[in-house]
Amino acid sequence: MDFALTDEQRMIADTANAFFAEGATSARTRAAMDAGGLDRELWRAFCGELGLGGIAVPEARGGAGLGMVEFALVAMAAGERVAAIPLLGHIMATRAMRDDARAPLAACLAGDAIATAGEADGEVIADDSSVTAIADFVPHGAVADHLLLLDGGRGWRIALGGPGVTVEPRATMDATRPYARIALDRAPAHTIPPDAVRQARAAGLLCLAAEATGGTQAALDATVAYTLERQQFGRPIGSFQAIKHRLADRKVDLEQARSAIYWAACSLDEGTSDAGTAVHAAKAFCADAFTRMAADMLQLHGGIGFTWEHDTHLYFKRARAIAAMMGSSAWHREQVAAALLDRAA
Amino acid sequence: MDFALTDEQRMIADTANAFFAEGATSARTRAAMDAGGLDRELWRAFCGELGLGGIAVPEARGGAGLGMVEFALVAMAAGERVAAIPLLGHIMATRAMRDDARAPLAACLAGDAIATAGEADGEVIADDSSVTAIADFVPHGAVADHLLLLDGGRGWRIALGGPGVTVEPRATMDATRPYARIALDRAPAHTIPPDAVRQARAAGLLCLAAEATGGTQAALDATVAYTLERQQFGRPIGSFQAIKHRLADRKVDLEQARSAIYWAACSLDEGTSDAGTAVHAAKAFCADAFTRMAADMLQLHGGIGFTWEHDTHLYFKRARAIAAMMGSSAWHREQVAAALLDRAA
Amino acid sequence: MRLGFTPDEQAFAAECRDWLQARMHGDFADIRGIGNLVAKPERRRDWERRLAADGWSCIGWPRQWGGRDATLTQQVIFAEEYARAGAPNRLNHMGVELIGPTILAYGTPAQQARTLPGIAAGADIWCQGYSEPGAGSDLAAIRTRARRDGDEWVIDGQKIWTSLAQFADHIFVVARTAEGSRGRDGLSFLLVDMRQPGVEVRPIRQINGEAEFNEVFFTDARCPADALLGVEGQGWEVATALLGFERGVSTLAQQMQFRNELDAIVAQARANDAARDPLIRQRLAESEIGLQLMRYGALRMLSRASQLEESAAALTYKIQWASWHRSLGELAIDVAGQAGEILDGPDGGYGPLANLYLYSRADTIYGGTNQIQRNLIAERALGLPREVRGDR
Amino acid sequence: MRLGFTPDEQAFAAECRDWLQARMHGDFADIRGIGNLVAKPERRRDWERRLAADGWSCIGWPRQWGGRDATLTQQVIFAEEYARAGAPNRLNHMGVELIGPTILAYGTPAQQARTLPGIAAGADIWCQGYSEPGAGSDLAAIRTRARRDGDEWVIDGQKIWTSLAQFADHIFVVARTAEGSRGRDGLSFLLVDMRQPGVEVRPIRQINGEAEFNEVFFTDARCPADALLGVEGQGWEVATALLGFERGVSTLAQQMQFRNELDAIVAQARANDAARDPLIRQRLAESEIGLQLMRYGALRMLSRASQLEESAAALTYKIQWASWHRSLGELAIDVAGQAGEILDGPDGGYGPLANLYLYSRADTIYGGTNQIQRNLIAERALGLPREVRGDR
Repeated sequence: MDFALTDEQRMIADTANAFFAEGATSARTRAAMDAGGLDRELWRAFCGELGLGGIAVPEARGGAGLGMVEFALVAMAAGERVAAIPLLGHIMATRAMRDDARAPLAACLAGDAIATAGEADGEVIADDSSVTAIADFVPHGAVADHLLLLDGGRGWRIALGGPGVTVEPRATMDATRPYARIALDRAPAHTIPPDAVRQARAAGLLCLAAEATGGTQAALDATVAYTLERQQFGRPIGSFQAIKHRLADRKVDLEQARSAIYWAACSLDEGTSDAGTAVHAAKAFCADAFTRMAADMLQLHGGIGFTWEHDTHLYFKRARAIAAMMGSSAWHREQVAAALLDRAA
Repeated sequence: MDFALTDEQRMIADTANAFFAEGATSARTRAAMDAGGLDRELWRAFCGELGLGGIAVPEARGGAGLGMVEFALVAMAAGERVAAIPLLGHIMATRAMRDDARAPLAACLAGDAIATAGEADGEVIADDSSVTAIADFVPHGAVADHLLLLDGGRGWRIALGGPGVTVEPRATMDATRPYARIALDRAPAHTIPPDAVRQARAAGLLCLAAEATGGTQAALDATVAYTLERQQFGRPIGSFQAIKHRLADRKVDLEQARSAIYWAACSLDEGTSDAGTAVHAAKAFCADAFTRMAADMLQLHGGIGFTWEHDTHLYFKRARAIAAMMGSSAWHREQVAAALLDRAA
Repeated sequence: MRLGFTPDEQAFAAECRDWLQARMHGDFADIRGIGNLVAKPERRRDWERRLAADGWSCIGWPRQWGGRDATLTQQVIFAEEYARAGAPNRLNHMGVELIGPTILAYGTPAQQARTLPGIAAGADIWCQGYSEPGAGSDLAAIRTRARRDGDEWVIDGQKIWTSLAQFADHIFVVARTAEGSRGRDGLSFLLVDMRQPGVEVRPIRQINGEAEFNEVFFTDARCPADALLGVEGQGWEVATALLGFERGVSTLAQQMQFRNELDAIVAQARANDAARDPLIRQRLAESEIGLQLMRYGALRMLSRASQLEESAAALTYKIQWASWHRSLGELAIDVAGQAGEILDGPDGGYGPLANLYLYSRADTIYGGTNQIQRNLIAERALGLPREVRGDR
Repeated sequence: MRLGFTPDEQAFAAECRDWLQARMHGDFADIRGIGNLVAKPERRRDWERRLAADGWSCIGWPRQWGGRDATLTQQVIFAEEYARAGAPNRLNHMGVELIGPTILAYGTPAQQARTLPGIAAGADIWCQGYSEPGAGSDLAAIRTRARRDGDEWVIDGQKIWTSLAQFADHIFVVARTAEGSRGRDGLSFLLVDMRQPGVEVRPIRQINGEAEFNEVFFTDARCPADALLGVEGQGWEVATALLGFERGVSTLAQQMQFRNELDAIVAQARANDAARDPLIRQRLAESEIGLQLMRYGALRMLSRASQLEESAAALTYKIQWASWHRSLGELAIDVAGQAGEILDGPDGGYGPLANLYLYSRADTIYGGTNQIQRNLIAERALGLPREVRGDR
């Protein structure tokens, strides 16, 4: 047992942080928000120059051969900058493609093709080679080339350029990750085995939790800096105890969120029996912590944080989106409760 | 519409406050805690000299002919001092006895007999003249002479001195209102009509909510006084913003609790259609507000509030007891939700 | 203490209801239920004038100035019927509810004659020039200056967070008239015409993409010498008195808007089965209870404003409604789920529930943040020590 | 970053488990699962001695002083197996986990030889003399004095909230040795024998009716001159260093106690059907998640205590566990319902769930209130301005 990051893990985190700090600027993100929510140049650099597109994919399949801990560090870095990249769908889809020799994995890892994932809403009709379904809220669905469609324990890979596919872009509150409604009408589909479906979903939940934790860090940093600078009643507002205590509580949240990420990521990598609970816990806790922090960021910035020009709303809306995606916090807690209460007394 | 207290109502409140401030001292309450939770002398004075035992009973039945608003003012005053009196069972039972000519109302109003009320736990077997049941948590059950037994919409009046009655006193966390377990085995019983049952339960819930509101007031006053006096780091702790803001939130709670009491009491007196919702709302809100205030009282008093000698625990335990009696806050909110959601769209 | 209405009051309620329902299902049906504050401003000006024409513009004002001398209960009844009918937010809330009563209290007969008829007639829309950049909730930090130039005041400075300034004809401005003064001293309260070259309005785009709030720049803006309300240097007192009217009967109208919002959430919850979720049900109940307690709290404030106990209710009201409304926004978006995040509202904007979620975040900030409110409550209602200023 | 144990570590775990289970189902079965800190003190002294006899008293200490030089992971394993077996709270927690390591760090060889064997052997029980009446969490406000008298220090003053003082043989005392000194200056750290006429212990009856805490009065109490740990005037530093050991491996043992408490609540919820209430289920899940996050937070702290990021985890740990435990107490009584309020525990005292409810209220007070913790986090981890003292 050694629950500290290795030197290599720290290096990966540093590299990713530097990459997004330089590349995912507010100006570029806002430009991407007007262009389908995708900063394609940033994404290509992430996959290509940085080589992080395949961080958690085995070397034999063209990846870096690392694990979920390393991926989580990268996702936290992306979340810190609210980067407009299709990381969520990418990790889910590529996770599902790992053991699928015919999957377009190389193009996805290189950033040449964009993969995404979405849950089916309503009834799904599938046979060996095609699927009929609707997915209402597919992240980055309008710019994606491949879709991993999930329905409970079942999954399919679908080429979005193929027949029987209708993609309807949807203007979305979090414009850094807009949804699309994808309707499939006997679209050609490749079936994904249940274990890969499970792993894809776990990776997606971890991605959201890690993005949330990165977002919490960035929002806390920005708010601390603002409260030190902003004067009211002749003092920096950060000297008022009510504000100090509020931010202290968010720091306590943040430290717990980090523990949640490491627990979930390690459990997935090591395949422990509580990995499912760990992932549910991480999604619920980290999404809630980010929601609280983003709300405090808005409140403590006062009027300026309520303007479109300030970046506060990017974090506020991202927090909302994460909280609602792939199951609410209450739903994930219910899964934890079920595991706890069903455990032999 | 005039939602201010009348001069007469203010006078009743002042009288009750003065009575309990003088009579329900910490020393007397603590003595009562070792004597079945009953300060019989105080109760006799309340009923007799003050004549408040029949405040909400019609003059024709020997009462003062006032209503639930006036009763709530008195219950708030009793709650402020955590008085060890059987007010809860009394108001429920006497409410149910109003239209029952054979009931021992006069003795109860005079304070010579003590009436209480309790919910049946488990199955109730009843015929025209007797009842078999168990009531697990009857407030002041061990010192009571008459029991109003409730089971859903049904109710019975039982003389506890009669045959088929077993009363087992129970040491209770809130020793100012200890429970008894009362087992009835074909005990002679007088049936109470459903409307009287409903009114008795509403009066009981209002009593608890009003006691909670009085308790909130007293706990807030005591805590404000303590934080002004107690020095830490060379300042009164009440000058620290975190403490100021915490107590401000409790003041906001308190004002809302008062509104809840007046709403519920007026609605009962005027028989409005939302009276049921008002009573559920008052119980849930006021119990929760008191729970928060009592917790803060303990926290902000520091170590001293954690000692048996200090009165903090009397409020803390009373708050707990009120929260658990006659349905949890969540249960009462669920009733409000049901009324809201079942309302025609 | 009595909740019920007398037969006379019931008759008045019927009169209000009949008139409002007829309009909202007749010639003004196109603006029924509009919650959005910046939509259809011209139609809302029409509506202000129509209210005035039929005597409903400012029923609490004296008859002399176009009101009806309505009793408190009548005002309560009208406010509630108004919102119940889905009549739109008053474009001239600031005029009718805030500056009008303040001019009645502090204005000279000449000032009253000059300003009140335009407000009563629904012709003159007013806005509020209090907040400044950098000053936030700290009125004493105001830097906008006004200097005397012959028969006029000349105003230079900047206001911010000025709600609906883009539609307003007049603005009331707190400015520093005593050169070199600090804090609360040396401020005066001026009534200024917006339609002049020295006044420039720049909308502030908000997180929901719309612009209710504005910056207002004053560059050699002018008003007559006798547009100063009260006496020179009395600005703090007048400004504070005006804020007191915010807790008037209009709070009940606001609450009925809240009721309409809660009803919309309930309807959504029924439609998408969120109403079957026990956790959502708890929160719906909390919202319902909170709204009722606001109502009865407001009735306590209004019924006997002078009683000590009631003034505490007044002091706690801002944080109560602001926090309640912010929570309602959170409930709205949770009930809506991911569908609530799709921009499918009119003109491609947010739908009403998402807009409520975003917009309600401002409530705990403007008009004194929750933090400021807690200070006030702790110091004024509980007698706890004042916060230390850094600059004293 | 790795969670799993090596085969060697697994073997060690088995050794711990076997020994502990044998004792807890054998000659010490009568104190298995005792959560109450004041029950059966004599048997718990026996237990301390038995741990020592078999080499389990202080496995993290050096072999030279009766320990096993256990690795961090071994300590983690033992702590968790200890609590899992239902072994009782250590009566000598203060000796083994706090003063022992402090004496190892600051003690002279002679002091170490005089004190450590008694602790390691389970013979000498220690308690902590920090808090004073009126000083609360403010260590700098200490007023207990110690003056030099020949070869001895003579101590006068009063300590309060001294946990388990009624069972202790020794107390470590922070006292003012420089006359007229203020604040952190002029304090020294003394090792004092409780068994002398100048030391009087008065139990404090708590809201749950029991008395874990005490007042300790010093009236001409004495200790040898060389019972001063560190150097004269270094008391603040030594006292603070000792508090650092509170975040050691013993946190994991505490967490396993918490796990036992949560298990008891789960069992109660299953028994009375509270487990079917969706709201209770949410809170049970929150408790479970919070406990797991404490565990992994502690492992982060312990695995690389020197890393910057980890020190923030250490700074936030007290408020985290204290608030978690207080919430657990609230959940316990809510799950128990009214039945939980009946005093049906052993000796007519509170049952375990009610006791947890009451007792856990102290957690957010002692050892630095939540308010103090938030100040520390804001100032040290976030760099926000320090609170203004009133007396400077």
